[in-house]
Formats: sequence, C-alpha cells, structure tokens
Amino acid sequence: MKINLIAFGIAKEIINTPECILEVTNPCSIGSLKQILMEKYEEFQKIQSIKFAINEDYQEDHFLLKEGDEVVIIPPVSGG
Amino acid sequence: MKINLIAFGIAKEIINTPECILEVTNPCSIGSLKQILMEKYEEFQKIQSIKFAINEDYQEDHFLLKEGDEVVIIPPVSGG
Amino acid sequence: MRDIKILDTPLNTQSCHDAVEDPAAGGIVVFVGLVRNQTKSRQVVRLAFESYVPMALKEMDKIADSLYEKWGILHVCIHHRIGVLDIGDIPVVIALSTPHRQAAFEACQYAIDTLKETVPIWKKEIFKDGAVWVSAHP
Amino acid sequence: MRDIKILDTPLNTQSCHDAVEDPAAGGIVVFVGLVRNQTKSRQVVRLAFESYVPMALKEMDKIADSLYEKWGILHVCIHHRIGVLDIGDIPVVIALSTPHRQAAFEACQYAIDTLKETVPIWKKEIFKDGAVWVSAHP
Repeated sequence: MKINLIAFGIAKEIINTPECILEVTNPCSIGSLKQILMEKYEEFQKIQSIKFAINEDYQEDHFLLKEGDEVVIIPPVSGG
Repeated sequence: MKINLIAFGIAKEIINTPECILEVTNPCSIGSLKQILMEKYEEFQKIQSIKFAINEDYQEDHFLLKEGDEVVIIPPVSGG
Repeated sequence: MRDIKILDTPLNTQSCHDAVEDPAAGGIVVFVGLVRNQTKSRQVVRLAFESYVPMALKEMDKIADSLYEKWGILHVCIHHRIGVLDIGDIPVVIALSTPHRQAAFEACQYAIDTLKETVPIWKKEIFKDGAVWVSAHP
Repeated sequence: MRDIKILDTPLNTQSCHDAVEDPAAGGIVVFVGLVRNQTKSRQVVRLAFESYVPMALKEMDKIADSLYEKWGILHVCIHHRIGVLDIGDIPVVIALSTPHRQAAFEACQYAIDTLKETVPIWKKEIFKDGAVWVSAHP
C-alpha cells in the first residue's frame, strides 16, 4: 500500500525531500516503518529519537498504518 | 536624650503623625523603645510584628540608640 | 482566553502581556525566549525555525488545557515565531495570568518546558562555518 | 545593569523588558503584579501604596545583589509604584535576564517573594465601607 511521508528538520534533509510517497507491505505498523526508514536511510540511526505523527497526533510503534495515511516524521523538537 | 521617630503605614496612624521627637532615658535599646511605644500606644500590641530601622537599615532589639538618631517604625510591609 | 499563534513576523512582549490582563488577576508572568549569541561557546550567527504548524498549534493547545486544569490560570498567550531570526530576536513569548503569583510562575515554567519537549518546531543553528539542527544528535 | 526605581507614575512592562535585553541572554522572565478586584472575597475599590523610599531602594538593591550572586543573572529591572492605584493597575514589575531560563524563573520568584518580605512599602486596601493596612493585623 502507499503512504504519504512528510518530513521536517533533519529528517527532511535525510530523505532529501519534504514529502514523498512510500510503498510498504500491508499490514505496516509505525514500528515497522521506522525499521524500513533506518535501513533505507542509515543516517536515521544517528538521530537521538524519531517520533511519528498521524493526523497531527503522536502515535506509538504499535499503531497500524492504512492506505493513504499521511505520516509525519518528527525528529527531536527544539522550539522555544 | 531625644530621638526622631518616623512612622509609616499603620504606625503613622497609631502615633497620629508621620514624625515626632521622643524623649527617652539613655541608654535606650530598640527593645526598650518598643516597650515604651507598646505602653504609650496600646494599639501597637495588636500589630503582628514591628521592626525598626536606623540609617535605612533594619536593626535588632539589642541595638543602642544615641542622641538625635532617626528611628523609623516599620510595621509589617505589604509591597508588591 | 487563550491566544495561541505561530507567526513569521517579530513577536511583541507587550501585546502578549496585554492579552492576559484581567481584573481578577493578581499577577502576570511572562517568559521571553531570546536568540543567544552562542551555544556551548560556539558563536551563533542566526537561527532558522521551522514548524509542522497545524500539529504545533494542537500541541500548544494541549499545554494550555493543562494550564487551566492544573493551575487554574485566567488567561494564556503563547506566540512562537518561525523563519530566520537574528541574535536578540524573540522566538517565543508565553504570558499568563493567575489570581495568585505562585501558580503563575509554576504554570509558565511548565508551559515552556513542555513546549520544548512536545511541540513540533525545529531550530537550526547557523554558524560561520556550518549549520546544525539542534537536539538531532546525541 | 540594574534599574531600580520607585515611581508615582504608571509602570510600563515593555520598558522593563527592554532594560534587561542582552545578546548573551537566553531568556527573560517578567513578573507583573496587578491590583485585584477582591481580597478574601471582599470587593476592593482601589489601593494606596506608600514607601520609606531611601530604605526601600536600599533593600531592593540588596535583592539585586543576591540575584547576581546566587543566579548569575545578566540584568535586572525592579520598578515599584506608589500612590493611589485602581483595579488592573500595576504596582510592581520585575524583569530579569539570564543565559539559561531555569535561573530566570527561580531568580524572579525569589525577587518578588523577598520584596514582599523586606522592602518597606505599605499597601492600604480601600473598600466601599472602609480601609485597612494589609498585613498589619494577624
């Protein structure tokens, strides 16, 4: 299935685009997506922690993605 | 000896003047002055705590006054 | 009243202060973040902030919810700026009012601490000889 | 820089904030006291503040000394107003800047707590049917 991947901050630099479509096998949890990204882009392994948001809310590893979901990669935040 | 007594806040209302000259026997400590005031103006006994300042600094009960000192009665402060 | 915004124009401390005034308020505490000229003794030239805006507003709203629930605040104003900022510029202002001052200090500190942990905003420090996304690496 | 004043004119939050800005500052915390419309659920009409001014300035200066020594602040501005104040008026503003924000919160809270304990300023609450000097009676 296809998901829309959106990236900010250092994640945007690592995947080299603010937005792309990623093909993953169904079912796919956030935990699995994290593994996929770590393998595809080794630099993610150097990041302190990566979180994911679906529909503008943080979701945990066990969360299951569905076709067309907008998945936002949230590298460590540093506002303020 | 004579001392200059200056009063603020409720102390000013109790002695009914912002400033007066008081005759006390020498030696006279702040502790003694406090007793004198408590007897002369009974309302001081109802005040939570009274402090005294000489030369713009708080002084304790054992501090000895001298002729002409400016003694300021400091009732509980409530700035801010 | 809650006034929560992400802006790409300079922030104004006074207007954040004014937004939380109330006849029942005994105190207002304002926290103003500033762009420092150095970080770990390395000279900073400027900063660039970016944000996932809709989610950032949602997370800031959750912070405001906690302020009302835990500290009984009267009003809160949280403004965060994005874009390129110079030394001395203001990336964030948090102002809030409470009947008693102790709650205002605690609530304001909670607000900025939590903002820095949960709100999707990212800061890039730009040095003379490079740039880094803050907190990205251990 | 320390800017310590007792004024009989309205206080200005923004100018206190501006007084403590610094390129090395990471944060500014501002505490603004306000005249509340009630005290222990009794309706307040207005307040009157008086001060033993030279000593009050001296005590505020001691507070500033502690802020530099204990919290390594960069700058502090303490303005206190005297005279007659209406509801919503500002009796006190304390602004200070530090390299890191935690110290700014702690220092500002220490400053207002200590001011309320040691600085010779007195507040009279004026009600519809009388007036009392605050804290005078247990």
